Amino acid sequence: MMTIALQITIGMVVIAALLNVYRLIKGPDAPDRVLALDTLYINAIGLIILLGITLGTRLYLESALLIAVMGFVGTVALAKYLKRGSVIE
Amino acid sequence: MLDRLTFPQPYLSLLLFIVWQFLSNGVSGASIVMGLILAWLIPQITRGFWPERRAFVNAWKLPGYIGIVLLDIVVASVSVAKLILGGREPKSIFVSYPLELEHPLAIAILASTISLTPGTVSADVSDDNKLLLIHALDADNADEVISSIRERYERRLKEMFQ
Amino acid sequence: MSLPLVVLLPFLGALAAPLFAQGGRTAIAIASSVPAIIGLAALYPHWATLADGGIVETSYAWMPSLGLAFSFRLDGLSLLFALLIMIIGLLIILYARYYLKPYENVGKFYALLLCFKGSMLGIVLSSNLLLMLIFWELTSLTSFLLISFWTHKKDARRGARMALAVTGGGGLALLAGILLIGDIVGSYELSVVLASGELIKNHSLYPIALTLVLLGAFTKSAQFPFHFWLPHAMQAPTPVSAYLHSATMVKAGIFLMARLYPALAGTEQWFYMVSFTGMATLLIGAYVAMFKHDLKGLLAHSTVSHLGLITLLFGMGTNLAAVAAVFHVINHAIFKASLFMAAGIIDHETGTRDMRQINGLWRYMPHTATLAMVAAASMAGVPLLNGFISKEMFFAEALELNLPGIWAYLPPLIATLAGIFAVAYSARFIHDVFFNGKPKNLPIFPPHEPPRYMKIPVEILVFACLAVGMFPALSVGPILFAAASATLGGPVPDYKLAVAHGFNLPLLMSFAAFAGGLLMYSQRKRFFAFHERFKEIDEKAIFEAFVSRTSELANGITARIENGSLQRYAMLLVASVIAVAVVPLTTMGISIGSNGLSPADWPTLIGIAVLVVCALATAALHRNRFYALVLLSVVGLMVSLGFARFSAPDLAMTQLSVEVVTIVLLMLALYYMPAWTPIETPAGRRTRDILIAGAAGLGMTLVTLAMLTQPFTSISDFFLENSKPGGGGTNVVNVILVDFRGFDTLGEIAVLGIAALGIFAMLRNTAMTPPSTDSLGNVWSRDAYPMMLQQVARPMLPLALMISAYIFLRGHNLPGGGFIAGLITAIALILQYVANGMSWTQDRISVKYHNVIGLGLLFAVIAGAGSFAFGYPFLTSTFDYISWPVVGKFEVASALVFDLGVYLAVIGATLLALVSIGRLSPHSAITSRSEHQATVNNEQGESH
Amino acid sequence: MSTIAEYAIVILLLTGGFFTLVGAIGLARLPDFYSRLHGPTKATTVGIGSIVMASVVFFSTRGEGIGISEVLIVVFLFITAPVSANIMAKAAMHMGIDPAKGTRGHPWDQ
Amino acid sequence: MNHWLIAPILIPLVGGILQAFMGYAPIALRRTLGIATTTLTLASAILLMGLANDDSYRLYAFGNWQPPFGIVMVLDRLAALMLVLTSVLALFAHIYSLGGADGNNRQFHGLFLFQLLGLNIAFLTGDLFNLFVAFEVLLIASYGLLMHGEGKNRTVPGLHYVVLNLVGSAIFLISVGMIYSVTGTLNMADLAQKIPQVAPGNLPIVQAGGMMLLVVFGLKAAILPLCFWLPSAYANATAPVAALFAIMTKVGIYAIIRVCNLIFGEQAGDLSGLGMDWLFPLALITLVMGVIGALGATNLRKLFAWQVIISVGTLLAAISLNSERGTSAALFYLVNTTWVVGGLFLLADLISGQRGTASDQIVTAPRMRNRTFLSVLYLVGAVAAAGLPPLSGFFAKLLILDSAVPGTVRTWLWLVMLVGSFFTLIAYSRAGSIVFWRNVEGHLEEPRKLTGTIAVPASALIALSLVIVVLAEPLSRYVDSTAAQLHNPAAYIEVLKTPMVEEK
Amino acid sequence: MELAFAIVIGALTASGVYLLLRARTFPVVMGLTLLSYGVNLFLFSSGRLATGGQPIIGSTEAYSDPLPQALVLTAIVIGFAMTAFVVVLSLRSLADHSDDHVDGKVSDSVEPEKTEGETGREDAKS
Ligand code: NA
Ligand code: NA
Repeated sequence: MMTIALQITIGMVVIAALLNVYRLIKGPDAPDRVLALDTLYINAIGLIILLGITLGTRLYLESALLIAVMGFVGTVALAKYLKRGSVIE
Repeated sequence: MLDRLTFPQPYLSLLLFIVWQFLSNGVSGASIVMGLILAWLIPQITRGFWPERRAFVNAWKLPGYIGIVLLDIVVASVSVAKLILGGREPKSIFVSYPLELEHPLAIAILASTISLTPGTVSADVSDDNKLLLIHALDADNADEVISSIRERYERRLKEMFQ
Repeated sequence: MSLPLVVLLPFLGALAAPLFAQGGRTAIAIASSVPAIIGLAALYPHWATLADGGIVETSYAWMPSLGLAFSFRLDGLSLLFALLIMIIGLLIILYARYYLKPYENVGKFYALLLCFKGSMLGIVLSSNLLLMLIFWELTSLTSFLLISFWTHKKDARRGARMALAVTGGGGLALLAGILLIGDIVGSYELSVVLASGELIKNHSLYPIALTLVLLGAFTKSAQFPFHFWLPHAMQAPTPVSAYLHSATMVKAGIFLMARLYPALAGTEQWFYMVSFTGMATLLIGAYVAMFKHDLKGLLAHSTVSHLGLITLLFGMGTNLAAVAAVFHVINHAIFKASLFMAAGIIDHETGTRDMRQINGLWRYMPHTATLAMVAAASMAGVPLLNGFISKEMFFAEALELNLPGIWAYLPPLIATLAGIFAVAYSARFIHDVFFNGKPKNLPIFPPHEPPRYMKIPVEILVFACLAVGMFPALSVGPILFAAASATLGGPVPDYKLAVAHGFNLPLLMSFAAFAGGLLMYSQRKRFFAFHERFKEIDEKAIFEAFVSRTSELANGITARIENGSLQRYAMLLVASVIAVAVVPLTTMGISIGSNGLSPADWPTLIGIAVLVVCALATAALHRNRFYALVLLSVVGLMVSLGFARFSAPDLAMTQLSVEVVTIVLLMLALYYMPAWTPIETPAGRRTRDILIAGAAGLGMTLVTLAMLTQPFTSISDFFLENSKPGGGGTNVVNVILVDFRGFDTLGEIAVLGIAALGIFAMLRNTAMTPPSTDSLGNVWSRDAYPMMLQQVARPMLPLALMISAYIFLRGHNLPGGGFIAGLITAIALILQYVANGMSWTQDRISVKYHNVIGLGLLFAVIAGAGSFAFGYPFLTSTFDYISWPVVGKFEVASALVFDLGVYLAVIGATLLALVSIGRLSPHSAITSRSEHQATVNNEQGESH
Repeated sequence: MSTIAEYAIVILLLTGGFFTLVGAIGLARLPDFYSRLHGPTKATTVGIGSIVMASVVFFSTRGEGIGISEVLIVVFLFITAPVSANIMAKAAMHMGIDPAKGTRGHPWDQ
Repeated sequence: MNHWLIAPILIPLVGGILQAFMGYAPIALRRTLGIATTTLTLASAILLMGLANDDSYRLYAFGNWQPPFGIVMVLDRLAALMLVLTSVLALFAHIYSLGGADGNNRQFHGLFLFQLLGLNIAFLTGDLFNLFVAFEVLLIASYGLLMHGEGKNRTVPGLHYVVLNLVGSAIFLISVGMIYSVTGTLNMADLAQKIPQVAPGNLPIVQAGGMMLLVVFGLKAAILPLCFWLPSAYANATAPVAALFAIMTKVGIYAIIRVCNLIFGEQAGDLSGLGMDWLFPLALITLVMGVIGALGATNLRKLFAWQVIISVGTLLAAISLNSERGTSAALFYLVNTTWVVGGLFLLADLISGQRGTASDQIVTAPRMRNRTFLSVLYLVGAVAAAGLPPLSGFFAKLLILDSAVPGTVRTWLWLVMLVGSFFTLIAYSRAGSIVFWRNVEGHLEEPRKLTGTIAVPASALIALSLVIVVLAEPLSRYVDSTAAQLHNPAAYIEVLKTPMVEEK
Repeated sequence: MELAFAIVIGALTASGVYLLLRARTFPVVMGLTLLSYGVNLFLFSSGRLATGGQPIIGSTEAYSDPLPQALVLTAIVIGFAMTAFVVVLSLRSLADHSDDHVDGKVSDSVEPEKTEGETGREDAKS
């Protein structure tokens, strides 16, 4: 049962990621793309955790944690560029 | 010189110590020792970034606050999900929320809370920290948004920070 | 011992010459004479051996592997040439003493002259062909420098370069020829080569070898069609013309033919190539000499003609002709050197060499005139003078030449015709200069006799003309015999050295030449008028045009090929890779290895589809830079997910951190750059690029597919087995990085550190003006540091430090490690810069990133060098498990220190790089005060 | 692993997946940027929260001791998500991106 | 294990690290430490050459891990030769930089030493991937050095150089991947052992990988059609950097020699002599291109930069003969050309300092100061570079010509080399006579002072061609033995059996 | 799975190479980044693909090949350093030539054309 639930969940997250990619490509504006990317990072966190459960190992959790940290900084940098131009000044 | 040996930010140190226990997947002799070392060392290293005095006054109210927020998140998520899946056009609104909080950290926490709870996003804080711009996904009017936030979150935060 | 001494002494003299130049012209002339005098004395004891046909040889090893030895050989031939070189050299030194002006660079002149002399002696005394070639090319070089002695004269420079090009180029041909001979014979030693004549001549490579050697000889000896450089070399000071271009260097080619006569001569090919070249040269030189108004021009073309004569004699291939050739070498050297010196005196005293201005000098300088006339008569072949005897021998040999049919008349005819010209130009030299009315517009008037000692060399040479002419057997008999026998390398034919051989056909030819020559001179106006109908060819101009055209052409080609276009260079690189890979890969085809394909799960396939789409979209939509950057981020994210999916947690983390830092970096750059990339590549080129890119992509796909499906064993089992027991860690990747292959990691962090230092250095003093608006034309937001971000960024720092401590400490056993930890710390600090600005953050960071980099590298090195203390190699790690109360058992590993180095280097490098870019922003003009002060102090320190 | 734990995991997983998907659908189909901003910052946090809790339960009930470090991921997301939303909203307002027709109130001038 | 083996690595590494710390230290201190480091590196290189002279292979296993598992340094004659060659060049270039070229960049000495570090690792390493790392170290340092100095003219050539080399690094990695995917190892000796045993089905992958590796080395060596980044980059670098760069192309050459003799050497079965049939014609075309470039050069630096290409063509032509004699001749030529061209780049700088705005352009200009001294240096350098007697270039060229066996290859080799020499001669004589002799009246702006700091290193490097002539025999003996050692890879493979340090 | 993976590498290489051949520094840098992604994945896959075979001792039954992973890690770091350098070099080139053309030339500034199929504000205003 858990395996099926896991498969379904992975499927839902993957479809969510696809929808995000759709938004990313469609835009229409730069902030939409950043938003889509940011969401994609979060989906990736989910996928990594699900992978860990599937494999029965905790070894990938730190990757997920790292995506959270890095995704945030990436989003901030992209968004700050859009409004301020210079990211570090 | 002696202050070099203390915990300059006790709350921070406590937080770090707890975080370390989480990272270590539970409490053990080694994790306590290491957690203490890091909880002391890291604030020492970063003390330049924390020139201000400690901000919290009533920290014990924090868990309760978090509990409420979590609950709201769960409840409101469902309604947002309905909205999204339902196909009804949402009635969006921008609300300028007059802040009563003054401490920047408190404002940040409030703004975060608003963003985390479904249906609202805090889009901006005015330069003078007096107004909060909120985008509500589906709300009837501004006053409704303002009063619910004021009542549910800002009041509690004021208690913590004053 | 004496032979190398003879050769080397002039070079030593050349080194000393500039010192003696301080003492004036006399001092340096005397000093410069010493090498030749010692040389003559050194050769004297060997005479007895040589007169009997003996040989003196000395050899020292130099490069045996190459067959090159420092070996010398003295026989009759080399002795004859050595004597000419040294004796005429001495006369030239004396002559030049008076010829050169006191203000001229006499030190340089004598040094070069001595170098040349040494090189020339080297050619004639070498017993090793390669050694000879070295000296051969040295004479080209030194003659180049001597011709251009008056560097301010354009014609001198051009003449010199032309001479160098022709003779140097010929030297290269000679080099090839010698190498071929060496290849045939198996040695470059003269004794072996000369003894292997038959072997050489019967070898299939003989024609090529001969051609190449003759090319060397002909260019050096100014044979047609390479003769043109010699007249232009007359821009040299006259002592140089007299020495190099009449007596010695141009004879080097002749010497070579004489030297290799036993090895190469006597075949049909030799006959045709050498004799016809000689004939052509003889005639053309003589003809042109007639029409030269320049004294030295006349002499130069006469020299060309006489060199042709000698060549023709060698070409005939008979032993007697060879003897005549050797004899004429001597005679020509004597009379031509004296004529050049006389011409130099006239030039010296009148200020011009134009025979149309110089007339009637008999009245002003009878002594010189007498000398010049005797020498000129010898050149014309007047009896009782040396020129006559060898010319008679030449006529006789011309008659002997057995060409088939009517061609048999050609050689005597040409010989006589050349004789006519020779008489005519000699007559012109005598009559036009010393008689023929009064001088016209001489720059120096009236001319005087030159200084007494300037005439002595001429007198000596003219005396020699007479001596040889009247007493040939007595004067040159022995040396001629010795030289002839050495040339032939065997028995010398019977020949008679006599003033006259009675009335015979050769004498008749001489008379015809005299009559014809005088007649021609008397009718010179008509001939001049005839000649002037032809446009004179200026070889110098042609050569210059050739060089400059070549240069321009080369420049044009270069500019077309090396056009400074990165797009082209990159295309070539990619195309090269495709080209070299295509052959092996097409033989392979699309092959799926024996392992076959493993099943795919659809979430992974969707992820892969996203990756592929975003990668292609990045390329397709790259013109909108921000958009492309976002797409690139997706690609990076998917790649790191891919690493996680395929069992590489460390890679997933590393890729992710690096990708984000890269994106931040690109954002920083994009600020200053246009937001859009214009379309400027033509559609055709874009199609080409797409094809190339597609081919590269297809190739990589095929290779990957083939690779992934092949069974495989690797050395990695060792790592898996030894990671824990040997390296003390369960994360094998980390143990490889810090232990098994720790040296790679050391290099890697060095790269990172160097990159950052380089970036820092590169951006110093760089000023950039960022755009004031974004791509939509909006003025940038004033809000540099959003409050929310500030509030959250600060607690992120200790939190991130905590996480990086965690990632760092577990790295040895679980995914993580110094690198990832370093990037987390760096990212947390970058966030501070983003949220709070440059100066705010910089004020709170008391360390310099340079030092952090240095410290990181130092930690790594120290961790590595620690093992020296225990006698182990660099980077040998050690670890132990320690049990403490409360804490329990934990591991202490030296690799952790190494990893700490990695951690620090990563932080330092990443931040130094990003901060260096951030500093470009005008908003951050004020950096922290301490930094600023340090810069100021240091710049003050440096300016002292 | 106990059945209760397994049920808990299944429920948590499906909840997480569901909300993640809902967030993405919101991002895909809500009419303007400001509305789309709600999707990820809300549903996703719940989605990931649930998935993480599933992971916690899963690893803590395997008899290898508890595994709670992934809770930090959620904490981290909760701290950062509002800031991301805030700064993206600021960027959008700076770029003058208009809200959908029918939105009351108006964005601030940046 | 003899720790001296890694002295040429550790010395510049530690020196470079110290320089990183000393970015803000007084320049005198930085200079002193910098030169001391280079001198020590040279000393250690000479020491190693002494060791290598006994024809044995010496192994240094980092971390005490038995090869092929750990990274090893292997000292043989070739490695020692390259180390000495590099250190000598580096020392003179480094001294020259004290004449002021090291100013305006606090990191100059650090970058210089790191460049040495990368070079020395590349020459010593016995591991394919570590060679990649070494390349990256030396490249990143060279990028920094290339951009060093004032003015804007070096940015674009620098960018081209960097981008192309980044692509080159990517190709290197692909090659490593391909080779590893079949052989499962990275150690060169182990590769030499495993390549002959590769299954036929896998051969194309290794073959394509090997060929791509050669493309990378060809890019570093600047072989046609991958050489066009070089002239502008070298011509625009500051003098000591350009001089040091004389060794950079030789790293590519070194790698080709090493890999082709060891991994794809005589024992390599189907892959023996990989790429050699491509190499020869390309080498000759490179030579021709170099000569054309030299003929068309409008300034001395460009002329010397094209001379680098000529050298590359010549060297690779000799190497592609794939014979012991060819290799030996190539090595002899390598020594000569590296030093002389390095010296010529320094000389170009000296000359341009005396000619005001005319700089090193091949144009008429006011008569320069110190003309005699500089023209003699030019003469010597040109003669040595163009391969005229009596200087070392001639011997080198002679060895190469002599090493070819009769046949079509030899005919082409001789033809191209000799005709090339002829046009090179024209190029040098034209440039020299214009620069030194074609003067106009008039005054020159303040000429640069010709101090010993800059004059001595330039003269010394050029004068080394004379030293080579005198020491031709020992040098040729050394390179002969080196070539013999290279063509006997079986002995190299034995290093795999070197015992590690026992546990105490 | 192998085919899909191979296609990924092919797509990354093709996109990277195409961008590498562009005339502006920024796309070239992006191309290099894409190329290095492809190369890293390729080098990684030289140890073959495995699921759940992370080379952490004790974590699984069959470990995937750790060596390529370590090599790729080194390659990623080096690639990062190089990318940083080339980005800064592009900036320097832009500063020196006031143009971001890879050959430093000041080009006749071409107005960006509108890409088909892309609509919206960015295009409307640019
Ligand atoms: Na006259
Ligand atoms: Na977020």
